[in-house]
This record gives sequence, structure tokens and C-alpha cells, in this order.
Amino acid sequence: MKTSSGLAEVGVLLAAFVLLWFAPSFAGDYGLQIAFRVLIYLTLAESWNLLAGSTGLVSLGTSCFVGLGAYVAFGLMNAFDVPLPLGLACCAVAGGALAALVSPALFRLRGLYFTVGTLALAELLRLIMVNVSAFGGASGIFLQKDPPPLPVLFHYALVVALIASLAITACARSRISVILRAVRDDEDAAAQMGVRPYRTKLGAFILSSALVAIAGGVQATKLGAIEPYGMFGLQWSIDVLSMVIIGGVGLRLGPLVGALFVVALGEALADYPEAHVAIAGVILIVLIRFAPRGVVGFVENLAPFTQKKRVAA
Amino acid sequence: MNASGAPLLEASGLVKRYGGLVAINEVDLELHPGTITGVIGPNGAGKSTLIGLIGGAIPATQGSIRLNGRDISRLAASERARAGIGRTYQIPRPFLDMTVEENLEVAQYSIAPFINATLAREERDALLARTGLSDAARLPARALPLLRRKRLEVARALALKPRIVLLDEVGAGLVDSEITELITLIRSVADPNTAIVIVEHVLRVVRECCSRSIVLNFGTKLIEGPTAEVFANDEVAAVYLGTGGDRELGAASGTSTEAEAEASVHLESPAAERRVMSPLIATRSESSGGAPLLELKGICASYGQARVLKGIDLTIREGEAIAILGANGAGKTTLARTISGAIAPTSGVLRIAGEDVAGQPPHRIAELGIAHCMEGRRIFPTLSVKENLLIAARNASASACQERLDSVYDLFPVLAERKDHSGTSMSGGQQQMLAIGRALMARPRLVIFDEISLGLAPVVMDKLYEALMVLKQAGMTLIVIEQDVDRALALADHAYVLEHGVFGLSGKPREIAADPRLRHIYIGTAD
Amino acid sequence: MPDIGVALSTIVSGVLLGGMLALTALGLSIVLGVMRLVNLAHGDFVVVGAYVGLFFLKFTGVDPLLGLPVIALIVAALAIPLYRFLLAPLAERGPEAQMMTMFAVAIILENAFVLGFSADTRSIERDYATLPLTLGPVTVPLIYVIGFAIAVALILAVHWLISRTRFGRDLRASAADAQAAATLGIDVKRVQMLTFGLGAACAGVGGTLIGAAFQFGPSSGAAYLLNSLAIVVLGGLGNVLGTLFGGVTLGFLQSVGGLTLGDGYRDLVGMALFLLVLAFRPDGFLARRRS
Amino acid sequence: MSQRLKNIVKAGSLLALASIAFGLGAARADEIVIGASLPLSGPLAGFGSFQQWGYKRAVAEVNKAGGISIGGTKQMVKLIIRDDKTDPNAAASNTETLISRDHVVAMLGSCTPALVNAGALVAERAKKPLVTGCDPLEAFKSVRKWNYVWDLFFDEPELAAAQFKALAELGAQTNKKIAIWHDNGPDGQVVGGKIWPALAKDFGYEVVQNAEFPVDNTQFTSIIGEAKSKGAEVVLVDAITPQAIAIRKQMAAAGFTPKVLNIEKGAEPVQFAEALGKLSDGILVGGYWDSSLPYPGAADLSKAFESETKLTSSQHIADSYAAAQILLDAIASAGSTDPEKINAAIAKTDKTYAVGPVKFDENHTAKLPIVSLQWQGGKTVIIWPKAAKTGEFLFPLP
Repeated sequence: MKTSSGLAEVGVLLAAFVLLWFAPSFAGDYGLQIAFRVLIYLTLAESWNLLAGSTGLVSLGTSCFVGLGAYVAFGLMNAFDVPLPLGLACCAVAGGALAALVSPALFRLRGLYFTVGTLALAELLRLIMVNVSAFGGASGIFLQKDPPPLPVLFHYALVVALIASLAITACARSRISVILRAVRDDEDAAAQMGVRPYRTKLGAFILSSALVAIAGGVQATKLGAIEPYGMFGLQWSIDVLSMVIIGGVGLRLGPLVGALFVVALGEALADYPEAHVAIAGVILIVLIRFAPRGVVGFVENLAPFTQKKRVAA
Repeated sequence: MNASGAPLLEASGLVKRYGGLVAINEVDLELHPGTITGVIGPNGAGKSTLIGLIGGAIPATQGSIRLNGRDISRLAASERARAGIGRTYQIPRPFLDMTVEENLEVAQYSIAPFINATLAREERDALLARTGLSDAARLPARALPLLRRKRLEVARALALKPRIVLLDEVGAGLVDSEITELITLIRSVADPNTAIVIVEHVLRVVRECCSRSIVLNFGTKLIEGPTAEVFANDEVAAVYLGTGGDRELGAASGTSTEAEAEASVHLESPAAERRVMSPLIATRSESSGGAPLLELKGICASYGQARVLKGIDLTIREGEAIAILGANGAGKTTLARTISGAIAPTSGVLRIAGEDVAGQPPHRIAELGIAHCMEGRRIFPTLSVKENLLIAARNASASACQERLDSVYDLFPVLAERKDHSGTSMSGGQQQMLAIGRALMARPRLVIFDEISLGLAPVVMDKLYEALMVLKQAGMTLIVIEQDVDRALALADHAYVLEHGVFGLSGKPREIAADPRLRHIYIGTAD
Repeated sequence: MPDIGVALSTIVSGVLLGGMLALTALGLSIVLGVMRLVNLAHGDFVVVGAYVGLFFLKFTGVDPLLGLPVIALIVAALAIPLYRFLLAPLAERGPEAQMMTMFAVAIILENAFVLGFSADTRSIERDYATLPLTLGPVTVPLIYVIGFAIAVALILAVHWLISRTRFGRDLRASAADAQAAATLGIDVKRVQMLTFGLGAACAGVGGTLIGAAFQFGPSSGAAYLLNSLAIVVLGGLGNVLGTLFGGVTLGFLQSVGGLTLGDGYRDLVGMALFLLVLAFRPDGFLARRRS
Repeated sequence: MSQRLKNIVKAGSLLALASIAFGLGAARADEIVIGASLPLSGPLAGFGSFQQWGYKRAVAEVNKAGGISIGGTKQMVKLIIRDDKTDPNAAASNTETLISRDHVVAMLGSCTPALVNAGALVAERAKKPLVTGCDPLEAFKSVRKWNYVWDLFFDEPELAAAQFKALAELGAQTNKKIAIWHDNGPDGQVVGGKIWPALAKDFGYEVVQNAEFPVDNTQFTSIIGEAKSKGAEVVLVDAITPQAIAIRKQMAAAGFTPKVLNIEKGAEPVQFAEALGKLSDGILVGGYWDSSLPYPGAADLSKAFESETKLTSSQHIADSYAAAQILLDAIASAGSTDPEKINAAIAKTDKTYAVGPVKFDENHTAKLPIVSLQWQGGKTVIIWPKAAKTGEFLFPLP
């Protein structure tokens, strides 16, 4: 049952992937722009979930890896003229390496302290980027060659999102899932059963960071110009947390719904520039208060015929 | 593979200190394949700590552990599990949101990630059949009642295919028929290549399963030998049952001495004490119109998903002292916490002096004169002794506070000596005195004493119970929750025995003490 | 290498400034210690304090330093409803819900500042804010000395409040073991509410001082939040005197960083230090907590 | 389990529906839609609000006059403004939305190189013309060779040279020791890191200190201390407003009063003087506009802003107003909403606007003439060049 449903989920993901692959031919420019944003956000949210859902670690350090990916991608493409796919692969390596590098320090921190630590890490990296002129300082750097056209970038984003979703599916539907859930639910009891909690958490952290870094690379390529304030901005981390909370913590569809919601809300509210930030804040407060399991959980509660099922994602 | 005669596991000179507290002191242990060893001893003797030390959950302060000749003292818990040590937790810690089957998969996949799925399934099915959980394979662990959770603990430990199985109080809180099932299970687990350790309060399990037994008291090994001999030992019976006992035992442990106990608790004649204690005891109110001070009707309460109390009726009038007895996990502490408001009852009526207070926050209930001397003492480490005491004196004037402080100091002079030290810098017994004094500082109408004798030397327990007796004689209303049956019954006017969330037995202390069912619940020797 | 006078002045200024910033961190620290809440709106509370100080001066003409008690009360009065209506209902829901709620409050506040007071950079204009104080080779801003003195006085006062008074006792007990505290008769929610108010009041006072010493605008909050977090971690969560210590230490090290590497590296030094302390002494700062 | 599949399918269709829904909302056929992404919140919200006013005024004037004639019929101009929260990512996505959803025919820029670039790169790729101010020309040119983006603003070398020329012409007597403090933003690096040191040499000054700091720095004590100890009498600063305020206060508090203090960028808006009060007196700042300048509409613009908003005006209303006028004029002269035609028309711009004569060069830039301003009593007066002078040079710094 476990494997068959896992395979079914993979099937749905692949079908969606194939369908969306042809989106550039029917979606129109705007649809494609929106879909691109949703896919990038989806990648970030799925990656965040990969870490939080499987290990219970709440990170505010997404921006750190988005920025890292952006700078690595630009650096390599500008300096060595590497092709984009190779550049993105290097982003993944860099993201994973940074995660591995900081994990001895960060994993000493539990709960809230981990969150604060990731926040500090992101800020530290931003400050380094702002100060060190080799990375362009506050001016940032430009991509010297022209980025690929939107449909191509959309395909990159689609592939990254697919990888992130498949990773989540693998973690939630395979043998690994029981190990991850055991570590999340009771680290000590899991250790008594032979699970190595540190390695498990590290694996999730590296995978999650690598995916975020790729997403950062793709996003940066689309922008064509990056600087530390935008790419290392706290906004990324906050957006991800908002998406996950809005979508529904621990629910398989949470990140997708959250990403759609945040992008749609951003689009809708940007037309009311005066107060859109405050409106978004109010919506967030109301959702946290009255929909503890996010939009997905709320909809499930509304529809009693829908099977209520918590998924470890 | 093991040369016969060589121990499978060999621990020597194990020491575990928590700050100044010695939990395990110089314990040696040898486990041979094919044996079942029992570890018994009173609460707080260090039994679970010993399991933790072997299993790797607790790093040892000193000493070495060798498994099959290999030194594993420095290995993490996960590596020891992989090396073949499986353990259960005293309070089952299954992964609640996973199914029973998945709980086993954690162990299976962690030691053999690429195990063939069919093979893994067969192994699981066999384990579940053996532990009697076949019908529950697809249920979430959360849905299991206590006994079955304990079975799951055993099944999980076995899924590691261990050489050493450490079973921590798997019998606690089970009724007799369940114990019989458990014994069958343990016997079925035994095989010539495996060594089993059973830490147990339910002596019947030890007697029927273990060839050898070890008695721990205050962290040291008191005696070791064939189970029958160990059980026949009078000293052991005295220590274990906590009745009277040999006071020198406490002295031997080095953590608490008679002299210390004498200096810590100061009691004169009851009449003198009554005068001294008067600031701590609320004057009787006539206003409640004859309503009982505390009245529970059909109280049910849950911890998370697990229903713990299933309809408790209890009436206490002013000046009464009642004892609530029961095995581990019977719901005693939950009852205490429900009365003091820390847990809101799911249904039922809770009245204090006629006023319905079910669902009120704890501080409101404290205001009404209910004090709760909590299990585990719950001393605030960041507050001094004096501040710990003052915290409970709500809305009292400075002079009233001073009066109450003086009375508590008079009762427990050691607290006066240590008044500016951190509350947790004192020994366990002194902390318990602080906890009692703190409860009294509220000038309560009723005090709930929850397991105040836990982990204390008998001589200190005696002193504490003398103090409670004085309080009772001074007119205080008391609820005493105890594992130590004799002391509690000596104090109480009325006793209740909790069993699976309901009162299974109640009556006058003398009747209860004589009731064979009590011994059955506690020691399992009724048959 | 700068000359000795410059170095001394920089370091003394850094230490004084650190003490001043410790005041803004104090509020964050006690809220974190008692409520286990990373108040992401704390920086904006500082900004609220600065605006309140600015308008206090504008409308009453009274020097904001004299009005500090009133300013503290106003900021606390603004914060308490936030606890009562937004945070208290989420008490059982774990730290993320409360943290995100305060983040939402932060962005609403920032937006409200822009709408209400425009995006202009402001400063509380006082003569003493721009006078130098010279002692031998050392020249430091007078306002730093004033701010430091006020900060030290206030931190000592809060220390006294927490270590010597009934409320302080309740607060420490609630922080150590909320459940036990409640059972002993403490109204933990009320304690938390007052603590939240006290934290906001400290932020408010700190904000007014900062408003006089420096400049501020609607989006200044984030910088103060991060700075405060660094100080809190250095000094130990919920440790009042430790906050002062943390502030002074950070100020000193940031000045040394500024002197040797350039002013741009001040914050970098602070953050690096913050991470190092977090990584190597994470448990020393608060009773263990398991999530 | 099948429910989960259904959920996923549901979500997929939701995504499809959403993309269709977002695709709607096309413009009315008889409107000319132009768009702008502006920093209306975040650190640069101050600039954004001035620009918004300038853009809106230009559009309102055209509409009041009956709109623009396209293929013989008059059409109204619709201006869509979106907030980028001072975040380049948002500036880029706003621009994408304006192009792909709102089908704008052309756009107006944001403010500061980071935000302008983010939007401009999108416009460039989509081949939609974008006219912007608020992006110094060197920084603008360094990004790439532009085809569809046009920038009218000051030229950093010219701005940097202005104060040196002014000091020389006005005869300010100093010890010729100069301290340069600049941020590490694009224009800060160019002006403070390269142009000023070179000019100082040309004008016979000795640079005793050149300090760089990040854009969000708040503490300048060691920088100030060093300049003081080295006896600099001329201090040139390139920093944004919050930092400019902090620097001035910290200089005073450190007891450092040079004879000349010039603060580019940050000292320009009136909030600088409001926040500093008396301390702003005597500070020099290069400007590219003042309502006293003899250009058509300059005086009216400032008056209109102040009477409408009750706020003090800023030179940013002028470049934004002019940028919008240039774009609208180009649409009118193209007589078409075809982006290519509009772009070609922008290239031909040669007219004097409220900011002065505008003619784009081959780099798509138009230099605005520079004046040297000095804060005196909470207002700026032009002290150089002589032709435009509205006040006397206050020397030394009080």
C-alpha cells in the first residue's frame, strides 16, 4: 500500500510535469510569469518542509541559500562561461556544502535557538556580500550574457520544482519516511532503535539547502542582476514561512496551495500599493489564528467527506 | 559465536552523577547469553538510570561497558542499538503518529536500509504475532492502550535483533492477567544467544522470569544472586516495600543520614507544633453552608489522546486526611493535577466548597485554598529557597508572609539555613521539604501531597510523615498520593486505590491494608 | 593604523553605545526568557518608541528624556493589547504561530508608519544629541554618555524589579516552570502580559534614546531587531545584567572590528560573534528546552 | 489514498485556472496603458512617493488636455503603479506583470540603480520602452548596452566635479586636506572611490582619507575620528539620507567641524534638513534641479506639489515628471502604441523640460545640468553656477 500510493503520487507529479512542460505553448506570457514564480516559491516551500517536516527544525535561513545560489550561478557563468545547467548543479553543491559546513554549529541548537541561528547565518552572509567588494559589494553583479528566454527558464524552474516535489514524495512515501518521522517525533527513542539522528538531520538539511540554492540560481538568472539586499533579504525566509503556514504545516498540498496563495495575493494586492503590506499582515494573522492547519486544513474541515489525513511531508 | 562462560556484556565501575547527586555508584554487571536478569529496588534507586547507561541514552560519568569484548562506553545510543542493544522505555515512547507496523520499520530500516520488502514484512509479522499485536499492525500507536504500547516497546526492541534486551518496568501499571501475558511474552523472547535485563517493580515478573536478580538502593548494588535467595532476604523486602526498614540503609548510601534528617525537620510536642503551624493553616470557613471542601463527581480526564481518569467520585470534608494509592500509571498524578486545575477535566463536576470550578485555570483554584505539592518537587532553580517559599504566599501582607516563613522554618530548620541559596542546590530530601513548605505558604484549606517520598531515604520519609501528621492534627485537610502504602495508610482517615482510572478499592485504612487485592495491585503476589 | 586618541574614542563610544543598545535588547530578552517568543516586531517597538518620543517633543515641548516614563507607559499600553488579543489565544500553539503573528504585526506597523508619518528619515532634534564630550584624548558624543547612564539606570531598575520584587519572583517562576507556577497560584497569562508590556516599554525608552542619538525611519526596525538578538544571545536569554554585559561586549568588539577592518565590518563582527556564541554556548543561556 | 490523488489533481486544475484568470484583465481598447513599479514601502519609500506624484501629474495633464491622438482618435492614458517594497525581486516581477498582464505599451522607472536595473532588464528583454530618472548615468551605462531603456539623470563625474569647481570659483580657503567617505553602492563606488580622488588631485587637494562603508551602516565613529585626527578641512560624503543624517550628527557629537562639508545623495531631500535642524546649515549638496531654475514649468511644479501634498518639494518630482512627459510626448509623436515606434520616438527627444534640455546620447542617457546647493535655514539655495545663483555661499561650515 505504501509503495503503491507513493508510486501513484510520483505518477501524478510526472503527469503534472509533462502537462506543464507544454505550458509555454498555451499559457501566455503572464500565465508563464506567474507559473514561474509559483514554481520557484513551491521549490522553496517544499525544501523548507523537507527540513521542518522531516526533522522539526524551523529555519529562517532560506534567504541565505537563495543568495548563495544566485551568487554562485552568476559567478560561474560570468567568470568561466559555464552553461546554465552546470552552473545550477554547482549551486546545489555549494548549497549542500554550506549546509554541511554550518551544521556542526547549527545542530547544537534546539528549537527556537536553531531558528535564531539560521536567521543570524543569513544576515552574516548578507553582510559579507555587502562588504566584500570582490562579490560586487552593495552594487551586486550583472549576468554578462543574456539569460535564456522565459519559456526556457520556466522549464528550469519546472524541473527544479519537480525534483523538490519528488524529494518530498521520496521522504514521505518511502522507507526513509519512517526514519525521518522517527527522528522528528522522538530523537532519543529513534536513536535507541539504531537511527542516527545527526546524520539524518544533516541529510535533510543538505538536500533542502541544495534545492533552495538551485532555485536561487534560477531566480537570479531570470533577474539578470543581483545584489545582496534582494537576494539575501529576509523576505525570502519570511515568504517561505508564510507559504507553509498559509498552506498548512505538514500537509502534502500545503506548499503548493501556499505558494499559489502568496503569489496570487501579491498580484492582487500590488494594485493597491498604499496598504498592501498591511493587508497581507492582517491576512496572515487571521489565518494563523483561525486556520491553524492552513488553507488546506481549513478546506478539509469544511468538506467532511474529504478524508482527513495528516501527511508527514 | 560466543565462547561459553564469557559474558556477553560486561559493565564495570559504572558511575553517574548529576551535579552533586549520585544516581549510580560503582555498579558492576555481567550478562551472559541465555540469561534473564532482574533488577529491583525502590523508586529512585537508579534502575532506569542503569538501563540508560547501558543503552547509551545517558553518558556515564565513569566506568566502562564492553559488549562481546568490544568497548562501547563511548558509543552513541544509535551505535549501541546497531551493535545489538535493544531497550524499552518505562513510559512507552512509541512514535504516536505512526502505525504499529511503521514503528517496527524504524528499527528494521535503520539497521538494514535495503532489506528485501517481503522479508521485512515477514519479520514484522512474526514479531507482531509474538507480541500479540497482529491485529493492531495498521493502527496508529496512539490508539493503543498502555499494555499494548508496552508490547510495542518490546516488539520494537526485538526488531533490532538484539543480543541484549533491556526491559524497563514493562509490568508497571498492568493488572494481574496482563502480567501473566507479559511473563509469557518475556519467556518467549528468551533464547540461548540473548541476554535479557528486566527492571521491574512487579516482583512477580522478576520471580517468574529471572534466574538471577540484583537489588539496587541509592544507586549502589545492595545484593546480587539467584532470584529466590534475593527475594528471601529480609533486608531486601524491607527496602523494597519501604515498611519501617533498616535505617542504616540510608546511612550506607552516603546521601542522607539520620543526623541530617534530624537537623532538617524539627518537631516538638504536637501541641507546641499546632501553635507554631497556625499561620499556615486556613481557618475553617462556616460560610460554605456545609458543602464539602472538595467534591468530584464523574471526573474524566485525558492526557493528549489517552483517557486517564474514567469517572472519579470523591468527597472530602474539612479536616479529613485521605490517601490515594495505586500503581505507576494508574492515574494518581493526573487526578492531583485535575484537582489543582493543571488539567481541565473532559467531563464531570469539580466543586470546591460548593463552587463549580471545572475548567478554571490553576491560579483560580489556588486562590480558593487548594495547594498542590507537585510530584517531582518542581522547585524553581532560578529562585532562592526563600523566594520559592514566598511565591506561594499570594496576596499576603509582608507581616503575614514573615509569620508563615517563620512557621515553615520552624518546621524545617534547614530551609532557614539555606534560605538564600538556589532552591535546587539542596539535596533531594531538602528539596522535598521546600516543596512541602512552599505548598503550606499559601495557607491552604487543602493540600495535595503527590509522591513526596519518591527517592528519599526511609529516615527522611519518616520525618516528613511526622510533619504531615502534625499538620493533620492541627486541622489541615490532606490528600496524600503515595506508592509507599504503609506510611500513607498510617496517616489517612480514608483510603482509595486507583486502578485504570477508577477507584478499584476504598475504605478505612485498616481494611485496605488488610485487603489482599492491595498487595496484588502492588506486588502481584496475591495468587 | 589610527592614532591612540581615535582608537580610544572609538572604543569608549562603542562601549557606551553598546550599553545603550542593551536597553533595546533587554525587552527582547525578557520576553524571550519568559514567553519563549522571538518577538520579530521588537525592532518596530523600538521605532514606535522613537516616534512617540518625537511627537512627545513636538506636542508638549517637553524634553523627551524627561518624558521617558510617559513614553514607556504609552509604548507598553500599545503593546499589551497585542499580547491580549493576538498572542494569548495562540499560547498553546507552539512558538512558530506566535512568532509569525509578531512578524505580521511588524509589517503592519511598518506600513502604518509609512502611511501615518511618511517614509521620511527622522531624528529627535536636541542640542545635547550633537555635543561632544572631551576628556583628555578621548572625545565621545554626549548623548552616548547620557544614553548609557539612562540605560544602566533602567537596566539596574529592571534587575531590581525582577530580582527583588513580588512581580519579579512571579516572572522568574513563570519562566522556569510555567505549569508549576500556575499551580502555585500565579496567573501566568497576566505575568506574561505584563512582561510583554515591560519589554515594549524598554524598547520604547531605547527607541527614544536612539531617535535622539541617531536617525530612524519606518523600516529601521529590522536592524535593531538583529542587533538586539546578538546582544541577547551574548548576554544570556532572560538575564538582565547579562544584557548589559552583552551590549557592552558587543559594542567593544564592534568598535575593535570597525577600527581594524573599517566601520562597515562592525555589524559583520557582531553577527559572527553572535553565531559563534550560539554555536559554542547554546545551553548556557536558558534552562534547556525541548521542542 | 485516492483522495490524495484527487487533491493533487484539484490543485493542478487550480493552478491552471489561476493562470487563466491572471491572463484576463486586458486593457480597454481605447486606453493607452503605461506602468511603473515604484518603492512605495521599505527604505526608499520616500523617493517613491515623490516619483509617484511626478508620474501621475504628467499623465493627469495629458488626460486633461484630452489624451493622446493615436491613429486619429484621442485616447486617454492609464498609468498603473505597483509597489516593489524596495525589493529588486519585486521590481522585476512587477514589471513582468505590467507587461504580460496589463499589456503596457511603455513604462517608467523605479529609483536607485538596483531597483531600476531589475525592472529595466525585464523591459529590455520584453522589448518595451522604459524611461527612468533616479539612476545615475555611469551606473546605468555599466549594466549593458541598452536598446529600450532611457535614463535622464545626473552624470556622476559631472556631479562630482561640481563641488570642486564651486569651491575654486567661490574662493573657499582651506588647508586642502580632503576626507572622502562613501558607501559601497554603485554610485558611491564610482563617485567616492574613483572620481573624487582623481579630481582632488587635479584641483590640488590632498586626500588624507578615503573610507568606504556598506549602505546600511549606522556607526561612523572611527571614520570620523580618523578624519579629525588627520586634520581634514574638506569632507566629501556620498551616502543615502539616513546615513547622511547619522554622519552629520555623529560629526557634531565627535566635535569635528570641517570648513567644508559636502554630502551627495543623502543631503538632498528636505527630510535631511528637517531631521537635523540647525545642523544642516552650510552643508553642500549637488543638485540637478531647483524650482528657481529658468526652465518651463519648474516653478509651477514645485508650487503644485506643495499645495497638493502640504509637503516640501524635492528634485525627484522633476525628473520623474520629466521622464513621464518625455514618454508621453514620444507616444504622441509616434502616434501609435507600437513599442518599437515609441522607442524610436523617445530616441528623437530634443526638448527643454522642467529639468532642462533633454537629448539622449548613444548610451540612452541624458545629462541633467548640475547646480551646487547649500542648506541655509532649512532651505536650499543655489550657490553655483553664478548664472543660477539664488544665495550667498556660507563659509566655513558653522
